[in-house]
Amino acid sequence: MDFALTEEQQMLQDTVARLVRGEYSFEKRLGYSETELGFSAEFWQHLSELGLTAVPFDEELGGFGGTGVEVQSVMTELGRGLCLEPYLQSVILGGGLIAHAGTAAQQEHWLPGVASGELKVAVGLQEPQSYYNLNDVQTRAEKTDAGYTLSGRKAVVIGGHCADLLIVSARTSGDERDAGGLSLFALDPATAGVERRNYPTMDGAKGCDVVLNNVQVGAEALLGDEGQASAIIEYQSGRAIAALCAEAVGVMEEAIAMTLDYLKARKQFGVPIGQFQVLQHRMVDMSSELEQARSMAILSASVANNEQSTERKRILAAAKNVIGRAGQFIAENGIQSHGGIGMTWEYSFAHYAKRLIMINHQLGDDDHHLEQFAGLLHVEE
Amino acid sequence: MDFALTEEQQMLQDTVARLVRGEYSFEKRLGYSETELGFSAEFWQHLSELGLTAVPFDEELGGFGGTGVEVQSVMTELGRGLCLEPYLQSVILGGGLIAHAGTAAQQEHWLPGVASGELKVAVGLQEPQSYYNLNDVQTRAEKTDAGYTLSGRKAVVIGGHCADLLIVSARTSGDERDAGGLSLFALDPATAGVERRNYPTMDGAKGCDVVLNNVQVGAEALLGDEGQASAIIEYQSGRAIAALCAEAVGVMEEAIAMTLDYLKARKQFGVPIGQFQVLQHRMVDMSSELEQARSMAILSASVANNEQSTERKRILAAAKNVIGRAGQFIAENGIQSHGGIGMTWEYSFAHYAKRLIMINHQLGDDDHHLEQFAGLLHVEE
Amino acid sequence: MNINYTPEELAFRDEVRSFLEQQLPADIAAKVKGFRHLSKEDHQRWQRILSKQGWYATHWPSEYGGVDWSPVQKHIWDEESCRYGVPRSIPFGVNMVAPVIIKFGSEAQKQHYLPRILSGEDWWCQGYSEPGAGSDLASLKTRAVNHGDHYLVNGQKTWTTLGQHANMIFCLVRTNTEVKAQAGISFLLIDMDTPGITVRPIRTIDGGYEVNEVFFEDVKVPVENLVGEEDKGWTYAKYLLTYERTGLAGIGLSKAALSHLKALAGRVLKNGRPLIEDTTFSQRIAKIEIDLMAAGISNLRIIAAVEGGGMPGAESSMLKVRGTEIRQSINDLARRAIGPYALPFVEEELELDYDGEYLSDKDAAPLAPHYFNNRKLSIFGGSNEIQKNIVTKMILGL
Amino acid sequence: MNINYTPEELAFRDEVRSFLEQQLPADIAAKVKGFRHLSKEDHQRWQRILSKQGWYATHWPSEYGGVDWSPVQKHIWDEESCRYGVPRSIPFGVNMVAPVIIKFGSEAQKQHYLPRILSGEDWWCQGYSEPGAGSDLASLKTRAVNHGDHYLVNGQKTWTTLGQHANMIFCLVRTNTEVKAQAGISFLLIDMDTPGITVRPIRTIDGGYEVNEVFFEDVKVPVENLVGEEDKGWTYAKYLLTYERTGLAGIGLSKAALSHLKALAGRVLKNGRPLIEDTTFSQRIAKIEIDLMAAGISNLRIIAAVEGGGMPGAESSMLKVRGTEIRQSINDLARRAIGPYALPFVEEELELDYDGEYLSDKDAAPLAPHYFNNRKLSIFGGSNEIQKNIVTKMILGL
Repeated sequence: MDFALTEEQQMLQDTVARLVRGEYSFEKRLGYSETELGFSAEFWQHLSELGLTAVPFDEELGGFGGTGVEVQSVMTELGRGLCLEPYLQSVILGGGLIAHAGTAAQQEHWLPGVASGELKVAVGLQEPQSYYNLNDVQTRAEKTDAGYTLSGRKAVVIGGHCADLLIVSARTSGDERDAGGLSLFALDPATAGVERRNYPTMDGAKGCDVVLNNVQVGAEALLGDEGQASAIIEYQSGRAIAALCAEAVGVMEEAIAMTLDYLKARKQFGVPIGQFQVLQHRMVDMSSELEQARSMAILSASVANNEQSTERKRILAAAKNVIGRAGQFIAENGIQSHGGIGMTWEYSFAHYAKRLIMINHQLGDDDHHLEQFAGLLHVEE
Repeated sequence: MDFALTEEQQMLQDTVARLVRGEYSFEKRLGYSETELGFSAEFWQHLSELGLTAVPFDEELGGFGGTGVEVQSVMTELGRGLCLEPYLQSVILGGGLIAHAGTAAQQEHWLPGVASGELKVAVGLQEPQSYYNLNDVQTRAEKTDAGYTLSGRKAVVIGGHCADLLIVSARTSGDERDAGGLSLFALDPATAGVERRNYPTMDGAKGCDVVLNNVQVGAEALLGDEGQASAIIEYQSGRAIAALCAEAVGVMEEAIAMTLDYLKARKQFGVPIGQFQVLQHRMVDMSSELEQARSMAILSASVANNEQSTERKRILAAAKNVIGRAGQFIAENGIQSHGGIGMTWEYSFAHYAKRLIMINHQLGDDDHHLEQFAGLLHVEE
Repeated sequence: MNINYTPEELAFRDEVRSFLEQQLPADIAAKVKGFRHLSKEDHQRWQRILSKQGWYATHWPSEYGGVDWSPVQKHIWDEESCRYGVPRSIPFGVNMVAPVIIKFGSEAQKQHYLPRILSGEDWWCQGYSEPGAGSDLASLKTRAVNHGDHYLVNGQKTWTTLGQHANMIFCLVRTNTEVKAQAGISFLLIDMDTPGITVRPIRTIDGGYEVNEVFFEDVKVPVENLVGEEDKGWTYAKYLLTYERTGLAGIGLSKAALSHLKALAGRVLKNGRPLIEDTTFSQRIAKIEIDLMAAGISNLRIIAAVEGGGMPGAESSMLKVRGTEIRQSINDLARRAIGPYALPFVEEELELDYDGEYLSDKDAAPLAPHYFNNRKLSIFGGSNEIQKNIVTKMILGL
Repeated sequence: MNINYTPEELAFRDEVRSFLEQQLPADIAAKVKGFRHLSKEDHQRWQRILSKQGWYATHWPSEYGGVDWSPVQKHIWDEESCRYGVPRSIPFGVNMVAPVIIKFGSEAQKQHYLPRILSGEDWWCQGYSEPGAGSDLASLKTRAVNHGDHYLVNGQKTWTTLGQHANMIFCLVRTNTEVKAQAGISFLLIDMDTPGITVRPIRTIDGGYEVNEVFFEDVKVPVENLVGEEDKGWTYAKYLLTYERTGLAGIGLSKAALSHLKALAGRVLKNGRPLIEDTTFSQRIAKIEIDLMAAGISNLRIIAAVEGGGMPGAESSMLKVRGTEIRQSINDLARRAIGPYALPFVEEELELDYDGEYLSDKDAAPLAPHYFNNRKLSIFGGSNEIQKNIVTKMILGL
């Protein structure tokens, strides 16, 4: 039993940390967020040059062969800087789906680009009616002679506004919420019939809803076996959850450090507000939430790449639940401890708070994962 | 709109308050609790002599014609003294069921005794498997030539150990959890086949489980129309809930006053512990819970005797939910504020805490009533 | 004890309802109910309607054009306003500076300012808070030096709500540095067009602009703009703070927000069924609705006590804390209700005159911004921690 | 990073498991798992088994008969003990006074007391707290006056856990009133049979007897029973308090309690279905199980840090708070799970040798008493408020 990073893992994390510290000041981030791209192309390229976009991929694909722990190291530091680049969407989730479901040819075609950061993937698994149930898919893929015709709408595709490749789930058979009958398709967003409605997000990133109007794709667009995508989606979303938990811990650590500094520096009625016992104990409660979140980020990273099992499902649901609750607790109490200043756009805390709340809206909120976990309770008995 | 008591109501409350203060010191209560009867026969008689046991009954029955508000006044003061007498069980619930469901003859037969306190009624509506669903009844009443044969088991009948009359629910038709098919029977506990397993309760009172082994009762034991008892039980339990809420408020007020005194008197590290901001704010939170509870006790008292309606059901479910949560909050945080002393038998606070927790186990806990309320949500829309 | 309204009160409620049904512009009500931004013009339009009805100045004596409502009537007005979607009143003129002028101002100030407030000619804002002094008002640093016929004001105010719309500001300024903190403060009325004043909007967490910084650089303020006596401003400020203590809990607003939430949860689907039928979510709603029901009665109890001549005490501060927590919880649930659609920040849909296709539910766009914006409820107007300190003093006396 | 046990650690776990499977008396385990009272004899019987195995003194150097386990091994022992239902160790002798004697005691004291602790001949209790001084130990008033060959002790101790079984007590007493609070305290070992000592059991909220008051009236204690130097007792007491800081969170006990709860909720019916299938209740369980999962990893992280030579810091106090809250929540749910049957206080069913018919579920009777009794978890051993104060100092440095 050993919770320390290996020397190599520590070096990796230090590399990302240095990069973020150097290039991702809060002011710069506000600027990146306001560009059309919505992030820093330069920073993305630096991540690529240092091999960081290749971390989770196999070595034969130019990758680093990184496990959940390496991904955790990268994501935590990206979280610390509130980085806007599509690491989670493209590298973890997009790359993960291709590596998991793709044929050898598909992998060779796309993965080197994903690993090098040149090909940005966005993933559309949600729909307007799906809430957080990724099996709730109305988008249909009808078989044609040449391939498939896709029709439907994918909701809140983060990074979709600038993606070079879209991966979407669609129903090739089955009823609306059946696990069976789901398939994955990879397509060029420039394909005729693909419409994107772009928007910024509450936490400073960008995304889109994707409308598919009789989109014709070839048979080579099918990713994985027809109708078998549900388990793959669940597995890869699980990897993404672990990564998101790691990001969240980075965000929380910064938010807590900022609040601590504020309590020491800010005076009211002649004393630092950190002298007030109620604020002290609240700070302890926030730190304790962070400890819980850290533990679950570690645990989820350690099972992220394991074979699917009830235990892996339980841990990932638990982790996302803890992260969601801890994130909201830290965001809300951090604002409260800061007072008005914590609610201004120009002070970074507000943006950390927003990211924490929004993480709870990605890949299922705390209620959703509590339900998932509760549904697996009897298995333990 | 006027929340003040009328002069008459205030006099009533003062009368009970004086009686409790005079005869129900904490030390005496410990003594009453340890007797076989489990309460003070003398105090019960004094309640009767002052007409207090007659409060909710019609004037023609020797009653006072009191509404929910008068009952509230009595119950709050009884709560303040942690009084052990069967006022809720016999006067409110037992008397209420007879007055509601009984024929004129039955009413004349029993109610004067209930109103004078001479006839102590206990009510058995729960069963071992019923949790808090009073329609979940397995006890069967089979029709015979002479009346009915009752078989089954009624659970946690508070006051049943010393009752002169038992009222129980039994199924004359229908499946286990059907609302239809429930009937009420009033019987002498000395009837052949009635077995009682007596016990003290956590909060110092006494009760029993009642086993009915082929108990033969006459047709006159049937209270109300055969198979129609469910609505009556629900209505009268609602009145009892309002009364229980009023009692709980009395308990909470004492618990909070005691905690306040303790915070002022008790010193640690050289200052009264009430100087610690965390304990101060906790005290405020406890007081705020009490305010919520008070409001719901008032509201539930004001609808207790109204005609049944969705709004009455909503209010009573809401009230019991608030009381349950507030009671637990005040009990647990009161103990915590007291430290070890709050956990000793010889100091009264522990007994107030126990009563508050146990009130949540009577007539449905906060979860049960939250479910009930949530089930009525759409009606509002 | 009677928790129902009297026939007279019911008649008043009918009058309020029929006024609102007839006079409240539908576009304004829709914005209010959907948590969308109101323009300055929206506020002014509505104020003119209210003034015409004689119902604008609900806290003034009738001799100055106010309306003489009882606490219960005020409460009925408040409840119905929230239910129908009346814009929140901008209190700085009508409910804050006006009562101070009425109580402590000169005859000339009364005659000049009060009619302009009633007519909407002046839009007031408040210059109390300063950077580095949030709830600790007495430590303020903005200086006003008496030069005989004018004060020269230098300093900075912050958190000035809707200062971007205002042409007048009332300020607490330090006129004496020799005495202890609270004793050297004066209460000044300042024209925002005076040279040397700069207003800088503060963008808030939700992306909106609602509060401002106001900078004063050698601003000349005529001495007749002093209210009452020099160095006595703290007394007037305290009067203002205790002037109106009911209604802070926002019970009516929470009821409106809860209705909105329930309607929303009836439209959003989860596993093909309305979210409001989901056990977890419906219980979350139920818990808040129950808390609100209790808080509503607590509110009525306070109002009845005030109606009976009492002063609201600790209960009022406790209710402020409870009420803001409830409203924040409702905002939280509304944001949760839209699931993944909490992420998109669709600024154009925040405006009611948006006539494009909605990205998702028609009410979705403002929900996440509104949630973030309303974190202020437990901070501004005396933070919940300060409220609890106040209650502590009252009930513990320590 | 590797969150799994090493092969050596797994082998040790197997050894522990096979020992417990073979040696732990089934009647004792059943009492522990069902939260039933253990008799003095139960404790002593189990202690003899442990001593024979050489696993009784897990915190002593091996030269005194202790077992030299690593932090991870101790953790494994703790986890497995809880899982199998090992009685909680009564720490006053083996884990509290013994380390102090080993570190600060005389050679004679070591030779006399340590073997008697190992063999179970002596049952120790603790004389620290006094009425009016809970978490504020330094204000203690029990006096010990040095009369050359003996001290004369007068005063009162309280909260003395299982003092009714003890024949020895270690006490903090005031030997010097001239110096400031902490400087005049000494550490005495006192035979409970000495004339002048009276033990009065304190009945607790759950109806049980677990703690006592101990009165000292002119009790003569030989000077050789002083540990270390006179007036230096505070140093030894502090050493003892910091001696063992892992395991306080009771993670293993919570896991056992959670298993017990889930089994119970699988038997109790609600609307004809097992309670564990009820949405509301299963989510209540799930939330606690999740919190416990996270706290369990936090515990392992602290243990790994200690194994690596580190000292547990703020994390340890935070985990103590979290761990006790979790356990109290589980106790709360167990009490809730039995619904109306939380009311009956069926004292006879608290004893395992009860052979009558159970009133309801076989495990029901102890649940409400256990819930009330465990409110102590957040009070004793440094209340959760004190723990948070400690953490504040560490992380805020204010």
